[in-house]
Amino acid sequence: MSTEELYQEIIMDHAGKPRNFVEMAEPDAKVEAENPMCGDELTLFLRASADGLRIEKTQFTGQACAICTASASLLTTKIKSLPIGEAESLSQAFQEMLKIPAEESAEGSAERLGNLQVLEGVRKFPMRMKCATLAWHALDHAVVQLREKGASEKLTFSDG
Amino acid sequence: MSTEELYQEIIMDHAGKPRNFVEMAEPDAKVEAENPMCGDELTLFLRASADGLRIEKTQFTGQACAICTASASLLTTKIKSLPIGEAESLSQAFQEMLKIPAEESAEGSAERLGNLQVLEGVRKFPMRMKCATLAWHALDHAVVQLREKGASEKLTFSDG
Amino acid sequence: MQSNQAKPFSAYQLREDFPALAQSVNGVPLVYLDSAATSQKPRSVIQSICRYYENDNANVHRGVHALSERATAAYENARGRAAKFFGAEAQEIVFTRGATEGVNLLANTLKKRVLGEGKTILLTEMEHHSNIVPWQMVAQETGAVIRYIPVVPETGMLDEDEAKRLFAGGVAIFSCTHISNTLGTVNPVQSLCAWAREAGAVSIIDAAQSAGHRKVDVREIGCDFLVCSGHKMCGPMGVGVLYGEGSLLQDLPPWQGGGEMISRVTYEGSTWNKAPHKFEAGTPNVEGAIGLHAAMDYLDAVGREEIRLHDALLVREAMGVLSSFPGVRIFGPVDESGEHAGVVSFALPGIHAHDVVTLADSHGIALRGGHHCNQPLMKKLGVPATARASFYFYNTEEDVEALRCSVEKIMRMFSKL
Amino acid sequence: MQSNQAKPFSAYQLREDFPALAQSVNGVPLVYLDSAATSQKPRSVIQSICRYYENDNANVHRGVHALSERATAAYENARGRAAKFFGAEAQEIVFTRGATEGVNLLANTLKKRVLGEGKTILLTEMEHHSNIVPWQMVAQETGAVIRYIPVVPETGMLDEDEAKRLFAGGVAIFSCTHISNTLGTVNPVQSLCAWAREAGAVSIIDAAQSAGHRKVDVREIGCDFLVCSGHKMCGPMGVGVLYGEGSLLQDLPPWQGGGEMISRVTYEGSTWNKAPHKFEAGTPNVEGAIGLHAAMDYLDAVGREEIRLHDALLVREAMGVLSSFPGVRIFGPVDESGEHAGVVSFALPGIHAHDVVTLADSHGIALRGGHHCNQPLMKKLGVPATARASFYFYNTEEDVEALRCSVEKIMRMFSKL
Ligand SMILES: Cc1ncc(COP(=O)(O)O)c(C=O)c1O
Ligand SMILES: Cc1ncc(COP(=O)(O)O)c(C=O)c1O
Repeated sequence: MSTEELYQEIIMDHAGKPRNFVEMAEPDAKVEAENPMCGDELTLFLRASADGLRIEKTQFTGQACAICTASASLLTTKIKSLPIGEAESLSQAFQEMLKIPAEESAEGSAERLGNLQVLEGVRKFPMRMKCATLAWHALDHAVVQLREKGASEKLTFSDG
Repeated sequence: MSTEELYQEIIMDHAGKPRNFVEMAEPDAKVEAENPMCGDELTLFLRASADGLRIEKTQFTGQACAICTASASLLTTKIKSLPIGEAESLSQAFQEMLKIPAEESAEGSAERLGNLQVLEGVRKFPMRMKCATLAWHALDHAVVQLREKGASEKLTFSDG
Repeated sequence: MQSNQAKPFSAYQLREDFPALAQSVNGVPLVYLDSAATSQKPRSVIQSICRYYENDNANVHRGVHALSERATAAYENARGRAAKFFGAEAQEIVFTRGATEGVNLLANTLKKRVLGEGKTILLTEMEHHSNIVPWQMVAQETGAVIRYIPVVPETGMLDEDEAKRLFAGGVAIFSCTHISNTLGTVNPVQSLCAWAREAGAVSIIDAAQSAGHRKVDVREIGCDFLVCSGHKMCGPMGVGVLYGEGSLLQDLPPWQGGGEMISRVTYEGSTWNKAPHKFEAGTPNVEGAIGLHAAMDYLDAVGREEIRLHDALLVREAMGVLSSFPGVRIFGPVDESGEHAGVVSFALPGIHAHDVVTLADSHGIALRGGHHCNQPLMKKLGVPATARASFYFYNTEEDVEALRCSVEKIMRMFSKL
Repeated sequence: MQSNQAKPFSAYQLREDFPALAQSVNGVPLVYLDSAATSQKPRSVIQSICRYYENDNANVHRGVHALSERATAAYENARGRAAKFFGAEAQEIVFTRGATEGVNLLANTLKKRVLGEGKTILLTEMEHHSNIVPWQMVAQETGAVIRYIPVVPETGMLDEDEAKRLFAGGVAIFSCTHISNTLGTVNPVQSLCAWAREAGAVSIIDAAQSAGHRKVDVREIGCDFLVCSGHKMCGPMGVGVLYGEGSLLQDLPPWQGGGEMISRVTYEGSTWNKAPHKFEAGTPNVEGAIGLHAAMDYLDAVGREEIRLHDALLVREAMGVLSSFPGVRIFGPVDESGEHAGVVSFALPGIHAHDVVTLADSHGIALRGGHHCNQPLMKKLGVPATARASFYFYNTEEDVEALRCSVEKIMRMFSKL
């Protein structure tokens, strides 16, 4: 895949018009994540359903590159109203996709990932990996917060 | 010159049977010199003439390699009864000989150096230079002592 | 040379000496605009390394056999060459791993001589992390305080009035970059060192960005210490130079302990060798010194003043090209008020630097994007990161044109958003 | 392999891989018996360096463009390779300049964690200066005391009873060489580290002489830290490895400050990256890591156990040859009571080591003469210096024969005295 293909329309679309890109008042979970190496910064907000079992709403804000912004935007659309456990396993599947060639990945993961697969091309750009995963790392922590009814967190993902 | 030529008879002779190799009681100058890098250690003793203008006697002791021992032994035979200033300039001429090719050296220095020229071959062995010059460095300091009627000294000549 | 025109040396011809420049990446010819991160190496440097390992490789100083004598002579010749390169004496030259190690050595030895509670370390806001963090560490240890000469964001230059005021407040150590790796600013190091001297401060110049790009003479600059990295001046990685003025260097305590740097060791305690050996503990990077020797020969053959002028020519063209795009922000000195070295940072409107760099890479262009090891300056400039193009004598006007095409394509892609 | 016979790999064939071995010095073929000082480099290592500079040279970690990605991948692959070589994990491997820098890093970081007034640093009497001097420096700074496990002069081995007694007295840091570069002694590092663990001490192994000569597995040894130098194991100069056990390494404070080792820098203060990057300030020696990678591949292809056996075979022959001359003194383990690595120090009767080495050089033989960076041990052995022959897999029985001839000539020359 060429780099310009990586920046394909769906990514440019989400990067240019990120979905759910607004601060959430009184979230159930809030994670600020930054990658000081490249300057990406975002904050992820989650609202749980009344029964606490599903993710009702996801929003984010921040300043980041196209890959990071698109990945976060896609995330918010994909995990909406998912059971917490499924959001977690989707995150895992997504992060695996960036490590393992498609043909080696678990069966059915392609369907599950859907349009998240547009980010697969990042695998060829190890230095951009953290851009693609930053929102998902934040999600992993936010989910733990939901479960533990924890406070908000500030995370720094550095090189290494 | 081959290395075995460097170790020519005159050096082997002085190294095997060093001249004036005995401690001096109540010397007018005494310098202990060592080169910790190779383990050479020697002590040089000078006695001045009654008028203080000449070097009456020179002796040395120590434990050192053949080059160092021979150089010290030759030194004691060469500077015997020299005026202090001449001993100094001989030391300078000797040290120069180890740095500058013979054809470039000052006129007349060859005659002055005499059999000290057997050590010229050390020039090809930069790492052994300090072995050949240790006694002469000690002499330079001992002469200053004679002039200043100073106390004995302990010197360390290290790498560099 | 009085004229501001580059002497007609041919970058096209010099490029031929650099095997790495003759490749394609992503199916297009490589345009290497990242020499401020590390320079490419001429064949003569690569060959000097091979020749060393194929013929003379041995440990130095302690050996008497032929190979060891050759290796020692080559290593010490490299020291002499570096001394000549910087207008110093051989015993004033310490080989380090690079500029970063040089600053760490200075911070950790000078702290014992001149730092203490309330003493001032004066830096500038445009320092590379390697000229900030070591000072923060020793400041914390000693109770010294760090002050920064401000950068004027509009011009990318130091605020000289503020600098004078800060010197007047008392300074123990002054450490400053010669050329900013982010802004391209060329600092007035001669005046700054004079002010430091008046203030009784020890002065240190970080020549990482200048040593390979212009004449750097320590006596002319008037600094007490200077550091640089071989890999940014056509030399190999893992070697750098620390210059220290004769008696000042001699008076510093040692930093690392080990072989070479000692005179006499007993189980109870040790005494030190003389400078520069006192500061070179352990087996040195002989290969690195030899490669750097070849690099300095190469740079002097090209001509350091010619390199400076060629850098300036290309950077001026690049700034012209970049500023022709609407909304592009260019950092550092932009007009004739300040000299702009061959490094230019820029931001395309609404496009993150990492996207710029990834897309430029797909066009064969090697740029750097990020904070350039100067996070606090980024904050001051109000950007998360910049894209940076840096030029060297092997770059050509075609490279600038390639940059223009690439920026145009990137702008067009993002304009559809 | 159970047998004590070297597997029939051919040193004659392996020699062909080493360009430097195919030369004459002083008109006679070179016999290189100084691998304990630095090893020669196989063609594959030299080529890996050239290839790097001709194709992939770039600064690492911070770059997004193709060359930088390749350089970063190659650098991090080398880290992974080193981890595999030593039985560790990649994040436990720090690249240093060499063993000396490794010890300095440990001394200067561990001092903040475990040293203080009256704390004990336990070394042995056979340590290299680089494993003595850094400890003396931090002992002086912290008020810690240094104790030494004695060497039994007759056998060249550590006094184990005394070692146990010393451990029982309380030890904060234990640092010990795996193989003595002077005596050839192979220390029982596994037991020593177990005793250190029982005593609650941090254990450090100096593997400078062992890493390229036998299998060295950090989990088997049970050490907390281990250091070595690339140049003694067929790798380039200017690179070495520091291993640190996962959480112990992670918990150490940083030592040098600069790029790469930080997470977030502000003008007011900074936070650190994770290990191993926390300990690699500045541009690393990428070339060195890549060359070391090639060296480790080469060593594993030869077979580390085979190297150990070949070393042992040659050293046994050499000891036999040397002891056939009257009055020759051989240091280190001589009989079956202790393993003798491929390093043998000796003294010819009434002949200074430097004369031996200069004369051997004239016969084409590269020996080392001096204190071998172990002055206090020399004093204990009662000699100003020794001559040393050290063997590697590219040495042959002919080399031992050449040594015999040379010693014979030297003895004859001096017998005329
Ligand atoms: C046992 C031992 N430790 C440490 C060192 C120091 O290694 P380097 O000089 O490569 O730092 C050496 C080699 O000189 C050695 O033999
Ligand atoms: C201005 C400046 N100082 C210091 C450094 C650090 O150099 P190194 O990483 O080679 O130690 C750099 C390069 O990264 C630099 O640009």
